Amino acid sequence: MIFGSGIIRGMFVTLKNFATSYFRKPDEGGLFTVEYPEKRIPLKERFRSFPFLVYDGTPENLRCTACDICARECPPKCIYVVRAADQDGRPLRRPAAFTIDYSVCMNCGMCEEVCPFDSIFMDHEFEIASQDRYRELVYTLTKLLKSNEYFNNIRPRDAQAVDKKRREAEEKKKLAAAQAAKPKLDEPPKPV
Amino acid sequence: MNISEIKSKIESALPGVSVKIVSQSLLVEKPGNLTRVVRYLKDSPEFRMDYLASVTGADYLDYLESVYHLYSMAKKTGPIVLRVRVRRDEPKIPSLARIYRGAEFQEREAYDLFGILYENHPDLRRLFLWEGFEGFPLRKDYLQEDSEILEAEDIQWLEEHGIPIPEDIRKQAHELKQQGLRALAQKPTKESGV
Amino acid sequence: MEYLDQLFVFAKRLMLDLLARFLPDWIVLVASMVISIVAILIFAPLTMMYLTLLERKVVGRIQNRIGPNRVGKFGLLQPIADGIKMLTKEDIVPFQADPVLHFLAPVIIVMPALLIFAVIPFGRGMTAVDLNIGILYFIAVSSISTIAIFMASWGSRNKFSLLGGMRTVAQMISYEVPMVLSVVPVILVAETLSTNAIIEAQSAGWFVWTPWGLAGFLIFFLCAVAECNRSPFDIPEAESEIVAGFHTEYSGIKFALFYMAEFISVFAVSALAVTLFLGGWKGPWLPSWLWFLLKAYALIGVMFWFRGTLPRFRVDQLMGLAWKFLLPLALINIFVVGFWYFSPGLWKWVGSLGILGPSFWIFTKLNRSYVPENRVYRLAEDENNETVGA
Amino acid sequence: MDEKTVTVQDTNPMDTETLEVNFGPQHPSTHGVFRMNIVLDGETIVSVKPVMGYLHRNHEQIAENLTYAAVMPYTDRLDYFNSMANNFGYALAVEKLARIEVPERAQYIRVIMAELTRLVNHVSVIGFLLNDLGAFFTPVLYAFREREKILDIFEAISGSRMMCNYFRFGGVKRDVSDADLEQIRKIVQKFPAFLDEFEALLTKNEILCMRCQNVGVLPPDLAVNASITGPVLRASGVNYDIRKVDRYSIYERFSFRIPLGDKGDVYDRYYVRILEMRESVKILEQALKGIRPGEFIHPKSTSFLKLPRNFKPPVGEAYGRVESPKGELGYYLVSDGTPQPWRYHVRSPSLINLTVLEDLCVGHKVADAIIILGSIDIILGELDR
Repeated sequence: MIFGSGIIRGMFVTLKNFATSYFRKPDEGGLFTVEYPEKRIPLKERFRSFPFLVYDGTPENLRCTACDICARECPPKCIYVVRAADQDGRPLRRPAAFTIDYSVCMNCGMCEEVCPFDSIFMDHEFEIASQDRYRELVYTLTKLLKSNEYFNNIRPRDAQAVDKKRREAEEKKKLAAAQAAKPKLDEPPKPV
Repeated sequence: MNISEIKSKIESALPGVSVKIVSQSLLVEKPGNLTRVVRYLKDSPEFRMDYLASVTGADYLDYLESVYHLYSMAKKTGPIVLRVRVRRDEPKIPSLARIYRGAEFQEREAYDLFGILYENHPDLRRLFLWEGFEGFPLRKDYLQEDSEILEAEDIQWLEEHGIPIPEDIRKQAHELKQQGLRALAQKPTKESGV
Repeated sequence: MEYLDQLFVFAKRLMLDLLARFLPDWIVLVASMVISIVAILIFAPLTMMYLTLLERKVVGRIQNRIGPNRVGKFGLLQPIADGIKMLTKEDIVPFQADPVLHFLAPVIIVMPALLIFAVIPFGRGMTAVDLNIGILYFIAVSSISTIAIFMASWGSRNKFSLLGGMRTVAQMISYEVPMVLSVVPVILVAETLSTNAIIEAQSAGWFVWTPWGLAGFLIFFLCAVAECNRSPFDIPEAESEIVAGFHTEYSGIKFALFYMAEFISVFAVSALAVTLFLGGWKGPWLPSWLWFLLKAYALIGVMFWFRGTLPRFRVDQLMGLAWKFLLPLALINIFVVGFWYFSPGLWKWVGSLGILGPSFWIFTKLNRSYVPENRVYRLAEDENNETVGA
Repeated sequence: MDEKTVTVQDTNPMDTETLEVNFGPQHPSTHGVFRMNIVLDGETIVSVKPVMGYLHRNHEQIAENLTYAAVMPYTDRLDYFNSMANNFGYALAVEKLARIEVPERAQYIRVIMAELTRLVNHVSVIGFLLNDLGAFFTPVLYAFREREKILDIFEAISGSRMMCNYFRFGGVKRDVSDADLEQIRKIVQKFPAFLDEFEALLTKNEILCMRCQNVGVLPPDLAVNASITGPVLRASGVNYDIRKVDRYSIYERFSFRIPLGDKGDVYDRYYVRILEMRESVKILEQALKGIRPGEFIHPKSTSFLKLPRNFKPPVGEAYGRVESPKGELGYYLVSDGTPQPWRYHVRSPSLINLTVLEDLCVGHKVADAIIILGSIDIILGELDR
């Protein structure tokens, strides 16, 4: 083996890559740069960035019941939930405030996993950079709420599964309610 | 080889050493005997435990513990788990760094975070935290500083650099300093160990 | 054709003719110098600016990237943007640094790089100063940059800089020796030290097509790469080891000057290699200056190609390569050229190759640490072991 | 001056001093915020003292204040180059602690993910090593070209490119679709060709050989004694791979071999990694052939997913270890029967492999210290924790 042959062989590898970068496809030795702001790689459906809250129809009709489970299970503790109350101070099944500090959030998706009401999901929006860490990155309820249609749009498979589950649960509930309501009228009360 | 056989082998080979079985591991009753046990396990042809996989501490409120996981690379067996318990106020355990080089950083780490003093360690300094750090953060009674309350020194520093501090925060820090405390918040302690 | 070839020469003559109508002779003489100097002062930084872009583009393509393409079409305005950035950046002088040395070093380092341009024959009749000791001048001037680099490293008061400076001095002085010796065969054959005359001597054929020319060219080119601190000989500014070597503590325009000096000397040494071995501006069909630039840029392209491919030498290996490998080869090459000069016909070829080939082989054998060892790797399975060589 | 006044002492050897240089915490090739306190005699190293802790987050204390499930995303942040391997080790330890079974498909998915991670790690480590050697980013970018493809797969499967958070106790978070498996098959098929190209660029390169061979030789007995694991250990010729020794998960079903080095120098560490990638490709091929439809998580474990606070492993302790690309990654867990671990310890290979740094570096040049560090392959997230 002549001294220097390894170097020359290596130089041909780079020369080949130099040449192929002009005409090959990205996965065959061509350019693999995606010029980001103009071109984008399509996001994968399961891609998760930051959590958001889903509402059905109108923003008042939100699914969250302020059960606080996501806030408790959040590993970096970036979710703050305050339960709403009526005039008498009795707690309502909706949040008065729901705040997520996106600057603390670590995109793990635990909140989505533990939510029992299919309310919180991971978004696809990742371009949230801003100048002010406190004012811009602390997301309040109004900024977090997004419609179910949006959810269906970004993650169709997951959203449809959730919708189906919710519909079934709804129907079951109706059926149960109907059955529970029926006997009172028709059947005579059982002897005690 | 199950754990009780290992125990009886150690005890018969090393007179005066007593070990106890604690949840599939061997508790060396006297910390001073640790090096003898380890040397035996390393050198005896039956065990050939030449690889010290892990050294770590643990705090069980009543005592501190040092746990060793020994494997044999030569015979591909293991692990034998050794543990040593010491009093919290006098946590002295003989170092294994002279027997296994691999213990060097791990013992420094355990010293750093638990305050276990490994005797005869070649270079027992803090590993991750800086020299002069107060306390041992992985002990269960370690009091965490509350990041929301500024210390008096911090305030002084900030003001020297021209950063205005609200009056109430300055007062709060000052009061804490008067009481001889740093800015501290009580961390909830757990009730029981293993 | 003739007109295109002599475009710049005619332009200068036209200007001088105009001046001569109104002004005395000595002013015309001065004006002649000024025109050449201005041309060089415009050409050199412009070359440097676009060489940076070219390098980033070439290395980018080698790495399957696009390279800079945001400022202007194909990134053509990138060097200007970089220049503005460099000019507007804060100039930082380290605490307790030697301010005089720290300030002077970048100024001094640009000067030899620019001075070299005086003897480069850009085309037929396009040498700024046709010195009869052109080559000697080149070697003398280019070695000045060592001093500037050492000033920078010493003046910075930084340990990384100091290490870089020590490496530079060692490297530059070592590589000067085989570089000069590799030029000697050319001088012997051409019987002159003037750059123009050397090109004229290559009318029959470029020196690189002879055995001694090829060997000399390779030695000269490797040494030239080392003189410019380019990869794989870039140990004075080895980023992964000593951060940025001698210019660790430089920012803004001073840093830009170091950068400029590096790229200008890249062009200068390539131009000299072209002059000495590749027939200078000689070539068919195209204008002479275009030929010259094409050849020079091809060599610069090879330097970028090196940069995109090769890891760096270690400091002792680098020195070893100069003293134990290139230097003896260059000495033997001088002997070979004598043999070539005095032997007839085919004997030239057989004899030269017969000396150069075995001596190359012997020197690789003597430098055993440079030859890769063969390794045998076991692939252990539970039952049987298999071996593979690498 | 009169000649007689010149004294004999002037011809004595030069009075030189050693130079103490801090490499890091901000340095291009310390792979993060790691500091080497190097004492130099000229260019030769006299002593090296590693200083660490700049990225210390007290991971163990964070974990001891969280539920078992909530630690999983934090393990991603240990060795952020191979989060899947970290997940694997932690899941294994908890499963050992709580005696959870893992269904077959989940085991296959885990092995596939772990081996893909190994490819990602080794290929980039070689790239970084070459960067330390002074190659101007070319090997790194070729490596990243391949790494991107695998990260795309990770993103499609787990939702994130690097912080995967994919493993769950008793399985994995989500099933892998057939399309994803097909994509993995494609990558695995093309990977050997890439390795060939990579080797053509590097393996026989004289400069690389000059720089790497016989530099930082780690003798096998020292390697074992200093608890070195992973490719660094195997490059010294010690046959110890936890995939073979513990046969955890379903590694006993695959036939693969363990490459062992010749001398234990930087070059062997480089080449052992290349050979290991080739073996990983073999495992992947077999796993992709063997994977069958089925459950991706044990039905019993699904209840913990929704209510992590109900997951209370029985009182006891467990030490789970995997062959992470860096070496033995062990998790030591002590449960007190509450939803939070009483003691959680990570045995990080990056930290322990550094024990021998000084032994390897002393007597070599500065440039060698950099490549020795690069060949040990440390990740600061795991080293400092």
